[in-house]
Amino acid sequence: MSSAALYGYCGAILVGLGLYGVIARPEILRKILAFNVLGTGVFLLFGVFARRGAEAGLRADPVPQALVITGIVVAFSATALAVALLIRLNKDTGEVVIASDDSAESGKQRVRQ
Amino acid sequence: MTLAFACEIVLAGLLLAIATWTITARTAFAAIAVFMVYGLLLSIVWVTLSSVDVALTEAAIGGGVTSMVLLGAASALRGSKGAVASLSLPFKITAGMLCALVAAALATVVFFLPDVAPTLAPVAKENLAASALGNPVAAVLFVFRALDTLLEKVVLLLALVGVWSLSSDRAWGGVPELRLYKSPSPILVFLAQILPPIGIIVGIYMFWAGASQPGGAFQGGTVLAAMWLLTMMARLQDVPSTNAPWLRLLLVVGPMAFLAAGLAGFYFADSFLAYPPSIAKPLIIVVEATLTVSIGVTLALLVAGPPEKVPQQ
Amino acid sequence: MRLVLDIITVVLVSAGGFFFLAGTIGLLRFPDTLTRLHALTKVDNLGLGLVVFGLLPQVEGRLDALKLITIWLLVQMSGAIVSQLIAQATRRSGRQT
Amino acid sequence: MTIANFLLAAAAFVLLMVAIGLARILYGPADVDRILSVQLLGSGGVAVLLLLSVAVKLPPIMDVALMLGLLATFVSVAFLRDTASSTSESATEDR
Amino acid sequence: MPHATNFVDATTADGYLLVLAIVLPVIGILLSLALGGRFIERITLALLLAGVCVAIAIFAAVRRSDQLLVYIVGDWQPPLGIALRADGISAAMILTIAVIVCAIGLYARSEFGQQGGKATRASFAFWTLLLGIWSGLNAVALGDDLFNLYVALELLTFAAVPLVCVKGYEETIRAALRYMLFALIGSILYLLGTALIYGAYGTLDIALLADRVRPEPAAWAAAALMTAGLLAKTALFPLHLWLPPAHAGAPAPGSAVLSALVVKGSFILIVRLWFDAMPGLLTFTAAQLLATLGAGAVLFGSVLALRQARLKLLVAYSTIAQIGYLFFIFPLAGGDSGNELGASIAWTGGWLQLFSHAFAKTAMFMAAGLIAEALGHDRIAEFGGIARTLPITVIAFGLAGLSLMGVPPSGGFVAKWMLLSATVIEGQWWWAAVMLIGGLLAGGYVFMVIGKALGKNAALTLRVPIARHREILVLTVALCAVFLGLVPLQPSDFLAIGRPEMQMTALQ
Repeated sequence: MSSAALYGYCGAILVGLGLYGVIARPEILRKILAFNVLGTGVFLLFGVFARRGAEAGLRADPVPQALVITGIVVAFSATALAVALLIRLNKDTGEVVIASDDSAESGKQRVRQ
Repeated sequence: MTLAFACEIVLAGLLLAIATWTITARTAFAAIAVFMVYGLLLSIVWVTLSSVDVALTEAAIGGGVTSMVLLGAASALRGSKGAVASLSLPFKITAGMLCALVAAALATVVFFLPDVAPTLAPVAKENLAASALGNPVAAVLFVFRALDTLLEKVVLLLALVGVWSLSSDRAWGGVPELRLYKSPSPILVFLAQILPPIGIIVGIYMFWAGASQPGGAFQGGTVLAAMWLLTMMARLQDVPSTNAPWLRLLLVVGPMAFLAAGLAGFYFADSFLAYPPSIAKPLIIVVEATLTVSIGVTLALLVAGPPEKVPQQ
Repeated sequence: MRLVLDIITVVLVSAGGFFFLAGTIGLLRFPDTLTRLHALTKVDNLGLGLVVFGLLPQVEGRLDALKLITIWLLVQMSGAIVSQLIAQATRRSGRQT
Repeated sequence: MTIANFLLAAAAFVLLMVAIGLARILYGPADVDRILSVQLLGSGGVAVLLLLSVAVKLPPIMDVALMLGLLATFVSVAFLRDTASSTSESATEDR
Repeated sequence: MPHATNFVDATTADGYLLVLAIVLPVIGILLSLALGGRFIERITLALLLAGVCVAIAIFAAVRRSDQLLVYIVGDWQPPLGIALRADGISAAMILTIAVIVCAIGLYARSEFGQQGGKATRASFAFWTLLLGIWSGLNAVALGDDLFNLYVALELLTFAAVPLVCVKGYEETIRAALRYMLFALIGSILYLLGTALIYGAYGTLDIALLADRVRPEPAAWAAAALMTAGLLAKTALFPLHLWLPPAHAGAPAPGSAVLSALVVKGSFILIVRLWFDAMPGLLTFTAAQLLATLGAGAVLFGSVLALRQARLKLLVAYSTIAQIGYLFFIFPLAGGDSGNELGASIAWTGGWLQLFSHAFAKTAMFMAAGLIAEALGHDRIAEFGGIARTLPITVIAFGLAGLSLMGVPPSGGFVAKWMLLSATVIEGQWWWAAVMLIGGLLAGGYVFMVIGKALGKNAALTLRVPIARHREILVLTVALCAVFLGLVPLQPSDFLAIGRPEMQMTALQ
């Protein structure tokens, strides 16, 4: 097994783990955290492809590396926005999970003035 | 089996164990602490994958400011007794099986990857000279795929607009509620005095070196953001009001310079986001310098959160 | 000359590794936060320091050597300060275990 | 054994030590204990990276070590702000 | 294969227009932040005017040249660089986006207007986010690089989510957060697929991929992951849970843009993926599976819409149903349908459904907004008498409803008729049954609202008067949906630009 393959399997498992956390952890903060783990799994796969593509005197294919850098920044922005929403929700309602049946609840929504 | 590979097996095992821990940890604080360690570890992994640029970004953003944002959430949520209904076991088992399936499918893909990996490395190398940069990753980010990078700056700013939109009407334009040390001990103040100058040098070095070796605007900007946040936490500097004109100018100066350079390309280089060869390098450096500042300010403000304190008129 | 430098490296890096080992044993064996902190500080100071000085003979550029020392100083200093902060936080919150 | 291989072995050893140490610290029980793990990886990780950098003759890896050291300090300070709740409060309360 | 024969790999004459379409709103966003939101309403409206001109120019250029419009950004050829391409559907989409966003901008002036250019939190957020959505949609419609499209998709998401809760009510925060979580999983799955494709084929350019993709594990996994992620963002049944609270909770102009355009951004990507990037992979089973989910959405969404007591929720559920129709395009226009006439009819029908629904849904949410503003609530049971007090609004709602039902004269009628014809031609009658039932159910919920509105209620008083010009604006948008019904009942050559095998001339 090559080191690229090793990290490839590692990335696959990280994606599985992260996905599980996003689906099966009820607390939103933990979902966001798991989303970050999921993201790193995806990035790691990009890294594996970059490594496999080492050629022409470059130690790794630069294109996937650049994509990962962009991806990391986007993932951070997503985390910041989700966290801000969560903090606001918690401030307003004290919730740390999304109430499971809120399509009914939103019927109670006040109509704008 | 080589020594390096043994090293990588230890690293991969450690990474998986820590990731599992992040997901399963009981309290949010424990999970975030583990996540910080995860981020630091991951940057070592990126080094072993020969992606030093990514390693720098991961250490700065993944392990650094992301953890800071999550910490803010954990402390804001601390003590809220929101009902956490644990999900039913059959649901968890189904979810687990689904995720195992996804992981298995990905592992299969990895297993069946072609022996000769497709790559753009030769093309990138070939065009590197024409890009005026020495660092191939920076060349992809700021030259070959500059449109991605430009749009990503807009994504970053829109995220900030989104975060700010969550303030109350009263506090609009006010000061963000960044959590600070109430009475910073002298030793912390000392740290906050001595570290930022070093950090600023490192940040400038990162962006400057980024043209020819690993580094760049993202990594440099993040260091600047971290140092700024540090001085604010230690109360050496006030958290700025979000309606301060200088602040808003710093936010957009980088993307504006980038966009202006891109549009100028229409006339001077026959294409949007193409740089005239004679001044390509200085132009990119100027754009990157402004971007470093803008990224730093944006990241710090994203960490600081929506305005909370009513502005004084 | 090369051989002498290499031997210096091996000795110093090995010593550094030993301190990391000692630090880890300390972390595993010590009962409470403050003593664990103490163990960690040892690692910071001696382990990393020895590794850095062990690496110096191997670095080619003078600039890289300077960078190596700078990194060590930085980690050393901020490590010491953060350790202080941890100790303060531990004492204040009284959550020593 | 070449010196490069020796340095790689040393990197693996330090990594292993850090890994074992992490296990102890991450168990807590207090949150402060967990910040020790960031510290440990801050210094141990820097050592590993420096060893790697010299072993594979790739000086830019030192920059990663620098970044790691800097950011580890930063997140430690942020974490300590949030662990000992008596020492911190929001900016809006007393300014 | 779509791109293979008609594919030009160099910047075409009017290619710069594609860059302008993406960059114009970005200028607005930067100005908005620089000025702290001051004058952003005027800036946005000015940019929208320019944007409509650019969109018309793109439409005209594509029509005139009968060719793809291509722009190679920075002159770096794919696969290393990024290309923007506009085929017939992109051009039509760009124009639809510009017109609808423009209408929404005009409509939103009364709610988010700035007296003397003064910025408030809500006005700053609304106009900036609207610009973000516009830019994201244009980038999605024109992008031809899978990762560039990922960034575009995120641009869209980051603008759309805060728009849901721009009013700051706690229910809308919850809705926005749920939307965010779905969207996050959706985009990361899409990115994962992108990674696999790069790993297997070494390019992300859709036109290049069309020739390289082979049926093998990497392509299957990538297609499955990307589709799953995009379905979550499109809110296709059963991943629709986030949509009703988000679309019903947003302020009316926000609801309109979200329902009419934003969910379609990710739908376009699904089409690009299966028809353009990996055309060989759209097997009979895959196409039937997608359409089955679509059928589920049509039935489920319509039935739930019928059961809603509030107008905005009703309209939101109807969006779920109408999105379902779009997925009939996969079995009818793609794969091995074996019938080129049927395929090209279904292709035109599917896209007409998308455009006519966009106009109809904009009109509906605008009308719902006016009614809610006038009455102070949107409980359908208490609508008695509004047909008399707000006749134009109710007529606009009814006209838009025609399109949803698929009754002439309306774009929805032409779209659904063509889809129905395709089912007959291709012998896939089972989808026809779903479409007919869906039409009947849509008739049910539209008439439920109109019926109540026509009821008598002498005591009805409006809380606030509604300006006549706003009612006329809504009517105009609804009429756009009607006018789409005037297109000839045959496959459109314009929508097939870039896909020669779908052009009528090729069939004759």
